[in-house]
Amino acid sequence: MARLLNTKPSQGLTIALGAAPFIAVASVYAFASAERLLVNARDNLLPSLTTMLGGLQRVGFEPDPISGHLVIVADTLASLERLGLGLGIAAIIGLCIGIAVGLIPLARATLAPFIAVLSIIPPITLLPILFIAFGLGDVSKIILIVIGIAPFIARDIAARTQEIPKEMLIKAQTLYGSTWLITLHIVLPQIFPRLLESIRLSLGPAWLFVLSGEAIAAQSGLGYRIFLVRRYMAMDVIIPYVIWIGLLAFTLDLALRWGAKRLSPWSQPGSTR
Amino acid sequence: MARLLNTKPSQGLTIALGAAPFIAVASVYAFASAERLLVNARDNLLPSLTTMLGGLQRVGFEPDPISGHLVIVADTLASLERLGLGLGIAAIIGLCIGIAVGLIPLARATLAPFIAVLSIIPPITLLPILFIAFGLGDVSKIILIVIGIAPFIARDIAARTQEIPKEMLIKAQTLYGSTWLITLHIVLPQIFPRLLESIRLSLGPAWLFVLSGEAIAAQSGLGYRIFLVRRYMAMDVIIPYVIWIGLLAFTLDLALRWGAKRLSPWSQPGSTR
Amino acid sequence: AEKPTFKLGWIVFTPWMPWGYAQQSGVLKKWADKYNVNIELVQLNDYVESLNQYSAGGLDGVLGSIADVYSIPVANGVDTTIFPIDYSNGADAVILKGKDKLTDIKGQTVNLVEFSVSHYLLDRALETANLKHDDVKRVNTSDADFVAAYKSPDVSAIVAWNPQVEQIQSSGDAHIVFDSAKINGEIFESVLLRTSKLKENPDVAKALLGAWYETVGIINGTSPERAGVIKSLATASATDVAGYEQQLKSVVIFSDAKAALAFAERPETKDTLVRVRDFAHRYNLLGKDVKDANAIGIELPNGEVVGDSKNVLLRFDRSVLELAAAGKL
Amino acid sequence: MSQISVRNLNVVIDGHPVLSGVNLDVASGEFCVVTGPSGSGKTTFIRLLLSQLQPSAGEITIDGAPISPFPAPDRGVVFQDYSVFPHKTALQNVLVGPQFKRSRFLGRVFGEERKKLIEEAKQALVDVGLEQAASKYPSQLSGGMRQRLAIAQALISRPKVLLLDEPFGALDPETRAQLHRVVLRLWRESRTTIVMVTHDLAEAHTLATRLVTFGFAKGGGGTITADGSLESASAVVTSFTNKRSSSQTTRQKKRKYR
Amino acid sequence: MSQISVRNLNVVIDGHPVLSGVNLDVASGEFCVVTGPSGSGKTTFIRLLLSQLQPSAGEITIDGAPISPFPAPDRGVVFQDYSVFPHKTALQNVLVGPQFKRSRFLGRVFGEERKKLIEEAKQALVDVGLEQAASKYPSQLSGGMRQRLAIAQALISRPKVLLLDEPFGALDPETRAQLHRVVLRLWRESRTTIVMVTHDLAEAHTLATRLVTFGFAKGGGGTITADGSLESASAVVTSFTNKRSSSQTTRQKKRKYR
Ligand SMILES: Nc1ncnc2c1ncn2[C@@H]1O[C@H](COP(=O)(O)OP(=O)(O)OP(=O)(O)O)[C@@H](O)[C@H]1O
Ligand SMILES: Nc1ncnc2c1ncn2[C@@H]1O[C@H](COP(=O)(O)OP(=O)(O)OP(=O)(O)O)[C@@H](O)[C@H]1O
Ligand SMILES: [Mg+2]
Ligand SMILES: [Mg+2]
Repeated sequence: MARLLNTKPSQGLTIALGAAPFIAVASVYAFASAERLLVNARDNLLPSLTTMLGGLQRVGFEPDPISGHLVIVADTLASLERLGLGLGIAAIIGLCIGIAVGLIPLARATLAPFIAVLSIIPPITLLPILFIAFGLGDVSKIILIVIGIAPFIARDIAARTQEIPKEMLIKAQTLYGSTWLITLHIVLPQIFPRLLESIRLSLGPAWLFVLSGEAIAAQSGLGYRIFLVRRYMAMDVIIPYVIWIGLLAFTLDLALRWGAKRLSPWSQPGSTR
Repeated sequence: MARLLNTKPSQGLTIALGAAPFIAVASVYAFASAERLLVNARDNLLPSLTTMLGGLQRVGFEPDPISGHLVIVADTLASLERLGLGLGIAAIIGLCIGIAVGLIPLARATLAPFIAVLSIIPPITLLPILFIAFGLGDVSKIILIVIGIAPFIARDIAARTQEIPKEMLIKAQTLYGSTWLITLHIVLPQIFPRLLESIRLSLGPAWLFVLSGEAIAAQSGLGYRIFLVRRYMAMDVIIPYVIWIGLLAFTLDLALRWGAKRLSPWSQPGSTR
Repeated sequence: AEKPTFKLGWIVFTPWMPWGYAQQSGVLKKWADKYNVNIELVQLNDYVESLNQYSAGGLDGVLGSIADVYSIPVANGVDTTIFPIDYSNGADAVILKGKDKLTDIKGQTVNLVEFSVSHYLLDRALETANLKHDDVKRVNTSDADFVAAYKSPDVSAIVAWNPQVEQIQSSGDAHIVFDSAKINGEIFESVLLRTSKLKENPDVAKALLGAWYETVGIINGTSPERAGVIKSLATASATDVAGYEQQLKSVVIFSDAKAALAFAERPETKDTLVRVRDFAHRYNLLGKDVKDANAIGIELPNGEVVGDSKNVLLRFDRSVLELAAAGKL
Repeated sequence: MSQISVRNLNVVIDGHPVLSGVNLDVASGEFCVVTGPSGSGKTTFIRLLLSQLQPSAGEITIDGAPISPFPAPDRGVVFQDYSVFPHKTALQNVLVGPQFKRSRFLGRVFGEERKKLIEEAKQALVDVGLEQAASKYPSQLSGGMRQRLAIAQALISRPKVLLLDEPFGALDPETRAQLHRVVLRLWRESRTTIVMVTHDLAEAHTLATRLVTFGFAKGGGGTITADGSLESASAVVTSFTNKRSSSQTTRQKKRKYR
Repeated sequence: MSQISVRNLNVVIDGHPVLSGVNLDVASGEFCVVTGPSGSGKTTFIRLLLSQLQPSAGEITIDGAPISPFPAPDRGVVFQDYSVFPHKTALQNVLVGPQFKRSRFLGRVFGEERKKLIEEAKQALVDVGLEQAASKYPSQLSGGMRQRLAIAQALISRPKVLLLDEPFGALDPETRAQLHRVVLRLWRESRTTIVMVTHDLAEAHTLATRLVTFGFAKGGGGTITADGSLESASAVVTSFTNKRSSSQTTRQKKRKYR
């Protein structure tokens, strides 16, 4: 009469159980794919593993005849550059505004309502205005990410800044702290790990914005490729690309987690269970 | 020699400061619009207020000649229905999986890695498969929202469930608590307010998914309309629609906040400052 | 017996708007009942997705332009029968900003939907100007955003279709340097039906075409009810009556089956199909393993097959059109 | 009110011995106070008694039968924190055990039965002096009131054994004294066997009928180093008081800095 | 070491009187302990002295000059919690004041000057017995060590006045006693004027050269009800000890339930 609540799987079982859903999905896929290919061997919606490997081979290992680059490498670099710049700028803006809003009552009064509204409006709908203001190039795409992400980061950082105990700010002022010095030495270092956490949380939407921006006008990028090959429904390229995006996102996520931990050695007390 | 950190604006100033960015944006818009219209009176990128009122009049006050409905009302109802169903299903799935993962070690071992991966993959890229699997109707659009949101909610709920002190679960077991009774009476009521919070946080992405789904296949809905008139760059309809979406989102946000507070009278201690 | 149900996908596009009207006015239902079938009209908002859904089996029929018909469903191995319904006569255009000669396009970056009819039109334009296909750079651009894209300062050349072309033209500095009227009939649109479905139940085509010609009769005719129909089509395309009339001028919708049949049987149609096939082959749209442009067979109305006659995947159907032409539907 | 037997208990966690060779017999109805330096395994011992943890070796029996391998209603417990459910009022908190016991699916009884249970629960609240606070949430109670509630909640299910791990550790001296009176009265009335961990020697003196002191075994790990008279314990306790005080507060304060 | 004058202080918050007519003169170098029941405005009084709050009426002067309208280095402070910066090591915490004072833009000095400051800071750590913990983060220190650090951090900036609001409220008796010795020594050496709030009468007896007791004014709001001898205060304190203990712990515990 074991109780579910208390039943802990062994390490081996943990790995097996963790793998199970992936295997299940892969099996369902393989089954559905085989089914469809039986009916129409040229069907592209659920390509077989071989076909996907072929697609991956085409984009990942054969250089593009025109540019000489590997397609997937060029696409990844283009997308990561947009993502990186967009997230970077959004993070800086979000950090500055967030700290100002969290720390300075005047800034809070001025910006808090505006950011709240801004964070609600789906930025995709304003794309035409972005295009005309910033052109069709990478600038618009990066600004799309910034507009989409920065309000969220700013709100999160502002909330965290407000969580800093008042006592600490008072104490700092009794130790010759000016608003500037307090921001620099007391608030920033405590908030910084949270910024990484906040970026981590907005990775999902950021990818969405990168893909949406690239879908609308681009010459390279993971989103570009996906929407381009969608024209001939080349799921043998799309599915590896999606898995690849998942892997990239996962790696970024891990890196940010690790970074946040490294940046705040002081927040991990010795060895509590 | 006032210090910025300590300078609190009066109530009147707070309102004035809060309004300022909105007024600034409106002014910049009015100015840019007038500028563009001077150069080309037929320009429709930044329509004048009158033109927008005209657009709003067309979609909001003249019934559609064919259906007899007001366009904006029909669109709003269609989108809200998709949003509501999508969020509702995502919330239920997220809640169930989240509690299971948070509470039951076996469920955690099985599902945690899978959900982590699932939450990373941008669901938009899988739309063609969704459409084939679930048809071109509302089902696909709702499933898009569910796939996009449920993993996030599940992870959030799982994390909150794990935050419930072990002591509390032990105590419950010493009081005749089975896994089921503990879930029902100890975990659920404590987690429920967090569920609303979690839904609130995913409203932004949820709207994005609604709009994306409608952009590809629909006969009505706010996203459908925006993408339909985008071919003509009818910003006189798009801008009022965007503002309207913003208002709707804002209202939902407020309602969920209020709901979360109402649902947990026990979490608000008397009157601490 | 159970009535067979048949799903036809369509999108908002000038010459295709009558389908929506046929459904709303009950004309479609009338014809469907006559042939004892259910016809479900599914509106999509994204053209490529509508063809993808047809290819993947989510739809039994769809509307499409010939280059896309070849490069999407046919290339995916879906045996398709087509019934031409209209052709573009100026609705698709190559537009330059500030320049007015086609040869000025050399060296420019062109915004367009890659591998679509626009791409086909661009290649045809380059050929007529004796330019090479890679004398221009191409940027894939979403059709929903053509108008905004054109207004952005870094766009100087664009290939688009209506209603976007008209919107772009209103900017003043836009010059149409090439359009579909110059390649008469090469960009034609059809109703696509799965050949297998059609064989199962040929009545579906009869019902569809019956409803279509009845509706088109009003639009291409002069009857008093035309004004009302046009008004509702304009509203559904999110424009006004004048705008929609203007758009209609840039396309030719076949008023009856006779015209459609005549169009299909012109010798130029074969040339068009060969060009479309070569276009798809040039950009590898058939997939990496198709090395030969002739791998897929196209059966012309007269029974002649272009390409591999053992692998016919695209065909015209005379029989229903002939019935319709004879007024026997 | 039952007899506890602990035989040759050993606990090894991550290769480190935490408890070594613990043997103890607690007579039925005894008030057994456990004390000892920080890290000597007192909390681990309570966890074993609760079946929150399985021993690496050894056996625990209550009234001769081995205890069930997971927390069960025969062993009630009060921790220093989190012993009451924050989302339930005081009355609802006390009702948890009786309702769970009677309704295994809904966890809720109705009608006459409910009325009877509420009467009983109200009496339990009166017993700990909380009759006025029946409809208050824990967050509206003081720390002392909360611990009294936790005790009422545990006792209403009539456990054979009541386990207390530093139940009054977070309270100030006056509140403690008041709670000692309540606990002693309840213990005398119910005659439940009690095992309670504390660092406070005065508390031990006030409450214990039996004082067990944990210390460190030769091979590492905590074990029982003194047992029985209150006097023998006091020397040991005084000697480690100074040492433990700082680590003890570190643990309490860490929560805030997390 | 400076003289504090408080004249006719009144504080009204949200229409409710919180302090009414507080008058007090503290001589230079005095160790003034403030005590009184919960809600009598002791913390509010400290906030006023800090300029964290502006009085509705009345005036506070230090050495004859009105205090600046915001917290400033002439008035050091140690709170019960959050008085040290969690992201800085003990040494860095002590360095905050001196570095901020000398470098108004970077908040950091270099070279010889830095070496000198570090020497000074290390001495300050020695003074409070934290020389071993210089490179530890607050989360790695015990509660008592943390409060000693906070005191060193405040004193190194040589404030005219040191304000302490229940600085040892969260510590256990032994740690408290140890800190009393440290504080008394530092106070004797620096001769800073100290105003300290406490609920612990023994603490007040150990430390105070002056004992001020807050109570409630007729019209509502807290005010000074006794001043001067230690004996006069003790009666008052004992009378409210019982009452306050529960509300005091409620406040401490709330944090955990939030
Ligand atoms: N889950 C665990 N993982 C690793 N070590 C553990 C675990 N639980 C307990 N320990 C170790 O076992 C020893 C005993 O811990 P325990 O908490 O039982 O001591 P205690 O006597 O209750 O101390 P205190 O007086 O501080 O409460 C400690 O050294 C502790 O670090
Ligand atoms: N910001 C505020 N808003 C409203 N009321 C306040 C505020 N600050 C203090 N008060 C009220 O003023 C009174 C005095 O509070 P204060 O914290 O100064 O008391 P105290 O003597 O420090 O009490 P304790 O011993 O509990 O610390 C209380 O009734 C409190 O509710
Ligand atoms: Mg312990
Ligand atoms: Mg106070």
